Amino acid sequence: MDNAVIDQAVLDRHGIKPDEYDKIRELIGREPNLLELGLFSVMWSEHCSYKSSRLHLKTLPTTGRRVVQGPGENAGAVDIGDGMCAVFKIESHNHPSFIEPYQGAATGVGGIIRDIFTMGARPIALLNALRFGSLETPLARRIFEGVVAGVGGYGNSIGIPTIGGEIYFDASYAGNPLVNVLCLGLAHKDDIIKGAAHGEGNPVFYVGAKTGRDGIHGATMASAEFDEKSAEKRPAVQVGDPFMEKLLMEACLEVMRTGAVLGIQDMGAAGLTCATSEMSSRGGTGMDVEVTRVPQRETGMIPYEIMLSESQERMLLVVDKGRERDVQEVFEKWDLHAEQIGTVTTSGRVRLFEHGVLVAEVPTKALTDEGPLYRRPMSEPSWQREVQKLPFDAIGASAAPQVAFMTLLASPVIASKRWAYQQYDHTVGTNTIARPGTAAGVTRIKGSSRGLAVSVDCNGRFCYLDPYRGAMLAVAESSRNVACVGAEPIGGTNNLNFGNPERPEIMWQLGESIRGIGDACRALDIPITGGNVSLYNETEGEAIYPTPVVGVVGLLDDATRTVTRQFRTDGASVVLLGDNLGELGGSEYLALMHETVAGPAPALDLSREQALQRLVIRIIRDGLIESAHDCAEGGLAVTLAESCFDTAFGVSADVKTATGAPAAFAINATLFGESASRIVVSVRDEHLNTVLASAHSAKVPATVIGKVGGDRITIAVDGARPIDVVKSDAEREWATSIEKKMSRPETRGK
Amino acid sequence: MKFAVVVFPGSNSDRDAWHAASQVLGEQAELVWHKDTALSGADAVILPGGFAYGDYLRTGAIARFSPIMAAVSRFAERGGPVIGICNGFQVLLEAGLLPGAMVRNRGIKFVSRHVHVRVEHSDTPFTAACRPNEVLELPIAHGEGNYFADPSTMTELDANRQVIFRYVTPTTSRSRDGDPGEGGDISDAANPNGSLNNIAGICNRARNVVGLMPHPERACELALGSADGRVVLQSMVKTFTERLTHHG
Amino acid sequence: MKARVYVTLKPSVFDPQGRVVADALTSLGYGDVKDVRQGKFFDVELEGGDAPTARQRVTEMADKLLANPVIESYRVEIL
Amino acid sequence: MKARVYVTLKPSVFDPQGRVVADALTSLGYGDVKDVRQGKFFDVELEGGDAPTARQRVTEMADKLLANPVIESYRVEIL
Ligand SMILES: Nc1ncnc2c1ncn2[C@@H]1O[C@H](COP(=O)(O)OP(=O)(O)O)[C@@H](O)[C@H]1O
Ligand SMILES: [Mg+2]
Repeated sequence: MDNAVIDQAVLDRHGIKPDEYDKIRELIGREPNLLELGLFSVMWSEHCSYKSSRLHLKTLPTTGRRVVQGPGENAGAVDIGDGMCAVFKIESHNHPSFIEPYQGAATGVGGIIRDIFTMGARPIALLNALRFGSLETPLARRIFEGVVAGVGGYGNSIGIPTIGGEIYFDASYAGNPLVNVLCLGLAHKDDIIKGAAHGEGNPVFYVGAKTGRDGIHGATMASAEFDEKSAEKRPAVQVGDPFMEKLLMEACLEVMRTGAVLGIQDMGAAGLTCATSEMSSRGGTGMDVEVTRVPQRETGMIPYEIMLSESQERMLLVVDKGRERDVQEVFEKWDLHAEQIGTVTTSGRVRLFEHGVLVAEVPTKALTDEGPLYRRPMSEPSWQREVQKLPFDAIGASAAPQVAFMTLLASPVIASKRWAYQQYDHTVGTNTIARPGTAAGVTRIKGSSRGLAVSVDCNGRFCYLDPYRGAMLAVAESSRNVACVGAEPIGGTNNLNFGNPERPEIMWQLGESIRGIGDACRALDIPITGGNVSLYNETEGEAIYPTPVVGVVGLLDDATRTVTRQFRTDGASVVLLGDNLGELGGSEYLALMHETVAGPAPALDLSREQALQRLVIRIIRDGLIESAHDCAEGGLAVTLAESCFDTAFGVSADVKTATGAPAAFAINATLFGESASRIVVSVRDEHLNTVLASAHSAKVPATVIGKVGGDRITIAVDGARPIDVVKSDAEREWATSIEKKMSRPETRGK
Repeated sequence: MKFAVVVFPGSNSDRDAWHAASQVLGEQAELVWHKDTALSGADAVILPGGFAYGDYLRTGAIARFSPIMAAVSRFAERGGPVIGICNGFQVLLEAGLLPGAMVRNRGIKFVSRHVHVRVEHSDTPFTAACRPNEVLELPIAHGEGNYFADPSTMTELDANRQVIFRYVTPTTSRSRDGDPGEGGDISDAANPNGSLNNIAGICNRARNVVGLMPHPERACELALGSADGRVVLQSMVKTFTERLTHHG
Repeated sequence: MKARVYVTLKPSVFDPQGRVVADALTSLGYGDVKDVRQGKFFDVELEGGDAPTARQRVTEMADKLLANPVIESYRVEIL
Repeated sequence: MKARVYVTLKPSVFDPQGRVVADALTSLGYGDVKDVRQGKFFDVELEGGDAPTARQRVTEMADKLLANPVIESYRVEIL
């Protein structure tokens, strides 16, 4: 294949730009052969090289007193005391989930789990952030159905509890669903192991599933000479094997304890190519690999296919020479077979052999570090300022508050997500303190009093209206949710889901969002330890809402000192922490009742946000409050209702009219406005004064707005009673809305 | 007493059972690898939840061939108490240590939530500490918990009082605090998976082998939402200590 | 040698998957669907051997592993 | 009228179920098992109708619901 001509067509199919090709020739000092071109094409792809986003990602705050591992490894790690680390990362599997929802989501879960145990950490929790088109469309329902089943099918089988997540439905995701999965793991600080290849002559082992033609990018494979060889038999769809992953996870964690493993990495994106080059690059070494030694599932596979395959559930290990046996034994115990496919060298090159014949030779750094880096042009979209205006006079009459209230509760964006999370095992592991749907995910750490809280959040609508502030709001909300269970935010990760970065306005959204995440994380003191970027999420030039999903991990000193959104005591006072500003911009109310997505995103003052979060963490630790729930989609009214759901209580509240909207909309703005930095807590009488006093000294506005009790939800605004419903009626709307929609007939047809 | 918790390659609630027995109840507990052939002096055996061999075929179908299962059968034949939880129940069915079989859940979806089960008989080593008709709130997490047996087997199960747990409606009063917690009624709505006659758990004729789909070992601490499952493990301890006092 | 083992739920056993498919088909407008039953099959490829031995061995595999006699019945076919 | 729809994974789509069954059979002593692939089938019972219409309708159902064209292929048989 060396003599295969590399013409423009071949370059196009490999997605390599002319200047990139020149750089390749310069780096290796000659014309690459097709195999070498393949290596560059996957390692220099957007997904692996971050060529469009890297310059921006560099601006994120990645250090802090607790940070043990920042971006650059398979996952980030933060110190949580007692010599332990929380290891976590988020990954997307958006496009595969559109092609084949079940397998796409399942293999997405598999990939991020490997990233975590690759670090020497035992995965203890999963969360997911999902985006679909409107549930009124069969396509969205079909994808939603498949994705949820796939997420559950994989995680349940391995026995990692799914303890939280978030789901939005919006037309902008109709052709580009988002599946972002966060995995949290636990490791002893000293057990953390890196994905680096050290020590000349050390053997390189392959273990796990056999390599097939799965996931080899169709376009890069379409080259003429392959077509005859293996025409129809090249599906891009990867199929997950959770049982194999479970064996790999247990075996790898066990083999790492032998001390015979010097470096380990999973084969995810770009498979063997990425694992061999990244490991030797990190170790400042090189690697010789005999590709025919790679266990193969299909016949007639050529080196190109073997190196680019994205078959799932495969790991690469560098073993301390002389200790091969120790490693083999552990794998055999788990009915796995580790195959030596190569050795570590000092050549600084990845050299591939086929039956001893050198078929490719590339400097490792050329693949991993010298890739193209783009400062792509950015420009604010022409329509940006326009959509930030909220033309109250042009959106029709203000809706009847109670009708709006019931409609909002039934909106899939707000309604209970139990249809989804009841398909996820959240009790396995016996560490899950807060059940899904009641708070941020909270998991205790056995053998210590501590616990970890995790939340993933992003309101894409806000990011569409204002990517900078929207991203800050995402950080603030994720961190706020973690604070609402009493945990101190200690680290963050993020998954940047955007359209085509070659379009200046998309690149602008990306740049602004990263700037927003950076500023918010600096202000709230949350180091970013890793993340993922998913670009080109668009169909027919229609991009998704900019969706920078933010995951924040928080630490609880006492895992039992936590609260949920649920009221607990009859007659307790309901207190609103923060200001009710009545901002309707980008609200679910506007989208639902006025088919309008416009207006300024809610204001955010990060110092006030931090004061609020610190306050709520303190009063939860001091056992002063019964429940805490932040105000998000649907505003104060929905937050009050949700605080009653899954409890025996109703609520009666009376609030002042917010001034953020014109008189005609004042009441709905008061009830449904989505201002940031607000938390509704419930407090027993004996603690009320203490709570109000702490709020006062923390300079956090605190207003007693009502009492827990009764069997109705009654919300008055300056005496008038816009909302007065039987709680069980409201709860039924909220609880059953999604399953009602999902019980409709489905077809596979798009 | 000493619990043996069998570990199949795809077990995922093995550590949960171990934790409940050793850390919560303070008894001895040992993880026993499925390739082992002896139970090393265990007084009770727990087959834990999980997906023993991935269970793509039929849940528990492959696990029954594991070397340890021979030892488990012998232990059971000699009257030793064996409990199969979730996947463990499925393994016991496939191994023929309990009658019947599991079919996919009625709704074909995996179901993970808390349910209420009524203790039908307290004369097994796993319910000895329960009050008559006590109702327990326990988590379930399975895709194949839809219990089936042919009519003649069903008649036998009833005749021999072998149905030990049934899915029932929630009780008004939480089961553990004083009140017997009646009000837990059998209804289709209370049946999470379509099991015949709301069956959540059964025992063998000798009553020393019990299988159930819900996870008592995941409900032994209030911090986890329910401690109702603790009574199941406590029953084993109770039975064991009583045996000792009788024979000793 | 290649053999196929068909495994079906016994008629007396309720088939949740078949039911769900039947319901879906009906609500998709196929009112003439009276019933759907789902089954599975295994294509087993054997090293060498002749048809009779293959049949006998694969039947053994079905008895031992592939089918559960309590709820399923099976049929072996040599391809 | 009764029709059967056979659904199989496309040739080079990985089949974990088959893999695990093959491994199990091997460790049960069937060393001569080279490979196992698992498939499923649906027996669809239709109200009246003749063979040609049945085939055409059931093929439609397979396209719409029974098979996943991305990873599976199917074959319709009139019983
Ligand atoms: N949005 C982001 N913010 C911070 N770090 C990121 C982001 N996206 C990717 N990274 C970091 O870049 C490195 C490479 O990412 P990735 O290729 O996804 O790793 P892997 O191949 O293990 O999934 C990782 O350390 C990841 O944490
Ligand atoms: Mg990865």
